[in-house]
Amino acid sequence: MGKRIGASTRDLIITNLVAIVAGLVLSGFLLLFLDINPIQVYSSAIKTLFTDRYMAAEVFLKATPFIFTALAFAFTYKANLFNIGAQGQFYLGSVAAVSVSLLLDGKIPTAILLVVVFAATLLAGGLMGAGIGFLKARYNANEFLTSMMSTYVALAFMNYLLRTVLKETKGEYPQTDALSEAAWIPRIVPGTRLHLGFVIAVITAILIWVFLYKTPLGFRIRAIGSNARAGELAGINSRRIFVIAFLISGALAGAAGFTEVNGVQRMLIQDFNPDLGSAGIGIAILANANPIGIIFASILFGAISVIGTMMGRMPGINVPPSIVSIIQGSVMLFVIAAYYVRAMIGIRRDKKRLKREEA
Amino acid sequence: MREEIKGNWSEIEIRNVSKYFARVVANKDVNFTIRKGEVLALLGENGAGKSTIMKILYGLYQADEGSILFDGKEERIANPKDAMKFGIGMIQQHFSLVYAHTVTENVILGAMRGVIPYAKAKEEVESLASRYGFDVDADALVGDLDVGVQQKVEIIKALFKQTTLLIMDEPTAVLTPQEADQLMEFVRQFVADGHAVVFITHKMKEVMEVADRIIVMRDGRISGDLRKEDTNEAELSRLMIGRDIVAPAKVDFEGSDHERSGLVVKNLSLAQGKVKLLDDISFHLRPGEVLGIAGVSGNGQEELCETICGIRAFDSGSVVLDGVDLSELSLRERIEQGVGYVPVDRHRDAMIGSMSLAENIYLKFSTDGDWNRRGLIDTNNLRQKTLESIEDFDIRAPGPDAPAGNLSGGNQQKLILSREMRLAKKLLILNQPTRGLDLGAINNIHSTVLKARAEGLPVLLISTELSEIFALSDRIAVMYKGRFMGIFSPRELNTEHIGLLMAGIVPDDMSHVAGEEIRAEVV
Amino acid sequence: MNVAVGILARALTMSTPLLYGSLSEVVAERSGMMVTAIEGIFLIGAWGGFVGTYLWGSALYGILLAMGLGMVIAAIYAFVTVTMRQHQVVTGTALNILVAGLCTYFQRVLFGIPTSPLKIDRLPQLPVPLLSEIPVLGEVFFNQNILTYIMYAIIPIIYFVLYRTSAGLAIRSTGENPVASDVAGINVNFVRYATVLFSGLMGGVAGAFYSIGFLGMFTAGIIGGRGWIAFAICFLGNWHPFGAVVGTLVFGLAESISIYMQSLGSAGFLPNEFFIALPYILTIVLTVSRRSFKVPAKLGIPYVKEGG
Amino acid sequence: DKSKDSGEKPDESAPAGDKAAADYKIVLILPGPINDQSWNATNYAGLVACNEQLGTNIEYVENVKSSDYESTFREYAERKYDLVMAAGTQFDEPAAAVAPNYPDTTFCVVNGSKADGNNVAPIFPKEYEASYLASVIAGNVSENGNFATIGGFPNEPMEKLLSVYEKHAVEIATERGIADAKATRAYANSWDDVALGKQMAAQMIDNGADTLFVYANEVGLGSIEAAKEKGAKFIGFSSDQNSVAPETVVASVVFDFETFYVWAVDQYVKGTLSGNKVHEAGIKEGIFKPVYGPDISDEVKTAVETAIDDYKAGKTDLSKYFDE
Ligand SMILES: Nc1ncnc2c1ncn2[C@@H]1O[C@H](COP(=O)(O)OP(=O)(O)OP(=O)(O)O)[C@@H](O)[C@H]1O
Ligand SMILES: Nc1ncnc2c1ncn2[C@@H]1O[C@H](COP(=O)(O)OP(=O)(O)OP(=O)(O)O)[C@@H](O)[C@H]1O
Ligand SMILES: [Mg+2]
Ligand SMILES: [Mg+2]
Repeated sequence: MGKRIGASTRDLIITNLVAIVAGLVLSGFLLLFLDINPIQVYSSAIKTLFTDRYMAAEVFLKATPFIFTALAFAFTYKANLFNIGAQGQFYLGSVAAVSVSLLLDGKIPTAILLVVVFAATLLAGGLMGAGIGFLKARYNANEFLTSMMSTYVALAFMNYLLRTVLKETKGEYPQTDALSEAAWIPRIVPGTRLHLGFVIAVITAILIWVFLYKTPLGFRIRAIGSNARAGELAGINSRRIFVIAFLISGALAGAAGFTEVNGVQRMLIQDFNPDLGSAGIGIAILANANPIGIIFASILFGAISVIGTMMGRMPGINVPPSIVSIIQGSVMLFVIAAYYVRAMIGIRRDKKRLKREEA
Repeated sequence: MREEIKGNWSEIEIRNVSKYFARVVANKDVNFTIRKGEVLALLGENGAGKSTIMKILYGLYQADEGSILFDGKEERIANPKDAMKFGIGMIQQHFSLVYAHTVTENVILGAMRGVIPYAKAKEEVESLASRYGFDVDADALVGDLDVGVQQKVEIIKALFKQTTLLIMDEPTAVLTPQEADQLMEFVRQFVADGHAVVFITHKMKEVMEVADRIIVMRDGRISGDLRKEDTNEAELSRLMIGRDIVAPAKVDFEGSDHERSGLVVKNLSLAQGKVKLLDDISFHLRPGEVLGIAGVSGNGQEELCETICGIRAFDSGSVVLDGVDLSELSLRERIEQGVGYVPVDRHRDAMIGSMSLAENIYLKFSTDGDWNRRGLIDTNNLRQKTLESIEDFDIRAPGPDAPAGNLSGGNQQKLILSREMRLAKKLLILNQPTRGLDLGAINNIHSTVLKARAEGLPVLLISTELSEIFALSDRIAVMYKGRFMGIFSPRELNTEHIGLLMAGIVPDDMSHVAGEEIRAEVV
Repeated sequence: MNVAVGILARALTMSTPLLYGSLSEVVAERSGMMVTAIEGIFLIGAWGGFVGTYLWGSALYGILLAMGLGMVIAAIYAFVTVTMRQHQVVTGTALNILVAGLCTYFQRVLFGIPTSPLKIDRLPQLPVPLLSEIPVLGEVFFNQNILTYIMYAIIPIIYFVLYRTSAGLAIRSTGENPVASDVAGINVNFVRYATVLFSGLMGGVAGAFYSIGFLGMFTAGIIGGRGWIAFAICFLGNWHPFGAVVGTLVFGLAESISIYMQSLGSAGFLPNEFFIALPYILTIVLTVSRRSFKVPAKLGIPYVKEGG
Repeated sequence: DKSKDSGEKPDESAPAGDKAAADYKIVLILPGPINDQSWNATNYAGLVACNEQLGTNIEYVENVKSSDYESTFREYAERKYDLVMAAGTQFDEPAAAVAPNYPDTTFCVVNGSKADGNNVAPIFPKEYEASYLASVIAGNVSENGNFATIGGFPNEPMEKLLSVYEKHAVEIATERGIADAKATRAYANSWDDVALGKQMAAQMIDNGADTLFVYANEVGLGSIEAAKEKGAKFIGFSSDQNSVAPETVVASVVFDFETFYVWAVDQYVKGTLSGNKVHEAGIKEGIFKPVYGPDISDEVKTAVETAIDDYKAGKTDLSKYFDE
């Protein structure tokens, strides 16, 4: 038995590595169409990643919101629900972050302010999530659709606020005033942009793991997710689980608003981080929806995005930015395929053993 | 348009076929012959590999080794389409019907090409049905039909494709004895027309009744290939099981001297639209007593269990357990009160295959303070309790952390029973607890039921297996269309009586018995 | 009057690609396959339509290329979800990201960095003689381009195939109970590949409608979530071709009215953003208020034939 | 002029003017892909013009996301770039945040309007001057005096330029004797939804407009299609849109970003692109150029010429057209 677990962990690592490399190779191959030498750009970008502290820190900076949106998707996924509206919940979280920060900064100490802002983002995202969960619980509304549509509504709502009450005092552009330094999340590595939000994200991921696997409520969420009817017959109220799971999921996505607004952007502007939601889905899948795995998968996606950025800045080469989507999409696709390959390897191994025993 | 069929072979030989699933050898070196004009019975315990070998013949699975020969000529059957070309039809163990479609649509599925002449197809379906005396409405939605009728739809489906070899995988499992007799009649008639039938079952009686030849399987291998005239039930049983089984002994119920009053159900009714799912049911189940409920499945047994457990609400009547009115309690509160329930479909209703044994035990205790510590699951304690269950119930499993889905059906059932026994302080409800299990597991579960009874627990036992009902029950009720046909002492009943009652007919010689018994029950 | 006719005509025009998309989604979902790559298929269709027309000078080539590329994406999707039995939502997400990158990337590979848009001739408006003279209706229904007219034909054809032929029965049964199909000698994977590829073909045309039929150019934001709208309409239309038609028209109309309100500028009494969000709010409301959905029983569930 | 500027504000970052143009490390930061066929492509063309005409070696980085504005500025400043340009007002804040730490680098936001710092030197095309020229054409070519405008998103420069256009066009139409001349404005709330641009414009034409003016990047491309289909007139803006639909786009007012960029970078090389100041360019600097289609009469062309001359001579005050 122990041996088999060893083998399957090895399969997991090897197949996923192969998948990631395959994604990079495929994307690199496309660079040849623009007469760009993929080996050269990859190696120089990766080298910078290991030598330039600022760029290395950027990887973790990028990973921070990914961790939150990936957790958001993974959390409902555990309850066999689909929250594909993390983008919208993130927007509402951002609106909450910027509003509360602007309202309170300078009035209360930074530490308290940040706690309040963090709570506000959890609440904003969480309420939106809970609304989707409620529609599912009460009206059996397909959460896949409602969460998808809700993102567009949240976006319109954010744009409305940016154009009206949240508009900068200068009144020129649909964006808010910049937050004062008192509302910034402290940086943790001097000379880089990396801020405490990353640590918060990692801790959150660990807490979510503990919650899912070690607490009764987490257990009930997984139970409903694995076999809703059996869970219900065991006395678990699945409707309540829908609402709770979506509430937490939404809160997690909202938290990304906190790290992005108070940690990175320090203001809210239109068309802000438009790909966090879909990247979160990819990362969650890459990590098999495991909260701890999400930390690493997010760092990988952070690295892909930083590598893409660096490749786009190489003087005289300027790899087109679309390469980032291509790398992300193909890595995701290969990782998905790796699930199948692993299952096949497992079956084949079992069968071989069986035939050997039989003979 | 219809497909051409070339079903004029006279024998099929299955030669040295082996089939490996990832962790199971389903078939190993299987050899036998199927002949036209013969009923071949395939007998074996659960997991013996009966379905698998026939699915290989039907093209649903591919054999890892071996070959299939038609009149000595090897042929490849890559999919059911190939099988159909040879006139092979198969009725699956679990029906393969589309519930949302009509009978006609189900019958013609895969049998016609191009634009479908619905009116003509319907006529054909009706004429086939009447030829074999089946009462089936061609326009009905299959999902609305009784299982017995669904069975007939499956047969018509096969006949429509001009089947010359009909494989029936445990066809009687859901039928009343009378319906089963009708089916046997059909089988004889069909074979008399020069066709062949393979009849899969684990019921010895049916084998002796209908088979010409019997193949016995055990652990994926052939353990016997016999003519019916040359064998008997004892020999078959030995070939099938390979070891001796001692049935648990049972003492007669002597009334209870417990202070608790048990379960009192009065005038319980539940309707869905115009259909009465439960029709004025009353009984009193005393502590330490087993009340067996016989009947064809789908006659309200599941609804009865579920209303008592709180999974569904009922329309009128009352359910009182030890003086507590259950209708005021939620499902969860009833579990906390000590109502244990083993539902009929364990995969759907009772366990979570992807979770571990321990988590499956915990499933019904997640709100119980004794199982949690400081807001977290008390894992040490849970592990301990799971090990106890494994020990006490003889669950064959790698350990408490193995996924429950990897256990065999019997062991899964023992796991569930161990959990329900743990929580059943006041009442245990069992809905077909041994369905599809092999004799070893059945025996184990029967012992557990009798132990619960001895400990003074009231036990409501639902089963379609009459032998089980008779072996365990202190009293027997027969359910038909949501109604109790009466509550009887096992001594008052014989199989023929019960068969008629299950079909909704009160036998002339016992109508007064039934009436008295019911009246006596209403407290 | 003129304004109303315009609103209706535009609603119908904008409904055309949505209907191609939602009808194809109906067919695929009836076989159990949600084509969640639809957004990407639309996009690559728009791109292929543009490229084919631009490079080879004829809209016909554009449409053919759009169909071909749509089917390529659909084939990848089917391979991963049917053969590899992986999750449909997740696979679609990956493909949509990938396609977005690929279209932008190859647009640059092929056309470099033009400052003003590369234009192609739009499909002409083809007023149907006589019919287009009918007041209001004529202008709305019979002064459209060829893709819209083809759509008129496709609606009854899809209905007929789905409900009157053996192929349709096989598709519907496969979505309800693949085991029944399998046992009846129908190749479940074949059916699912076929419907997904059909979806790719139709989705490709839908995408091409935006570039060739409507705008005469390609930009990266050309689809902007409209694939998802088609996807949603399939749900709202209860997985029925006629339901999809009604759903599409309702949606097209909502969008058209929303644009009308926005076009009034400051005259609108509600904020612009409300009208922008209106179609999405409407979808949510419909999802909630719709009492009984007839979801194909095995929608989104891979068919495992032999298991381990 | 040069000495006067630097005399007033001693400016360390302003280059001494002794290096060759090719030796300056200059980068242009773009918020979108350079092949977007609109804003980014236009700016990119300015870069190419500088490299060709001034001999500079300007690099670029494209598609920079808002969360990376600041880090991108910082990165190039760290790498000791002399001039960091960025295309779009949205770069104002991040430039202001980064600039104080890197006094040796000059930050130049194109379309920027925030100039706090010795090394912050935004350049700003007075777009409302361009829309003023457009309004001269529109006011004269409209038949019914019903003008429609569409903006990408509402913001102050956008509102200003649309106001100037609308009010002046209506004014001319009224002078021409169209009593009920009017203008309607809508916002697409998008820069890139082409299909939306087309639908919206079609709706506005149905509502009665006969002359369209759209400033919303790709959205405008869709609007041209609508005008073409419905036979309305379209005044092209920012780029030469006449070629897109020669019959429909009767004229364009082109932002000559090549001239604009060369003008700005040349100032930098000469040492006159000083900080603490918004370097505005407009009609006077010759960065707005009318391009006429075949249907524009000579009278209209003359009217535009007169408007340009009057403006240069300081005879025109556009602030009266601004909304308060
Ligand atoms: N698709 C499958 N994947 C993996 N294992 C399977 C599969 N189908 C059957 N098995 C296993 O193969 C063995 C033989 O199964 P089979 O269904 O043929 O038994 P059976 O004799 O029909 O039993 P029953 O009486 O329960 O129907 C069992 O151990 C079963 O678990
Ligand atoms: N169709 C299938 N696909 C995958 N695994 C299967 C399948 N059928 C059975 N198995 C697996 O085979 C193993 C043995 O179960 P098996 O079917 O032999 O139990 P059983 O005693 O026949 O009970 P049941 O009453 O459920 O048929 C389990 O791990 C089960 O999950
Ligand atoms: Mg079995
Ligand atoms: Mg079987």
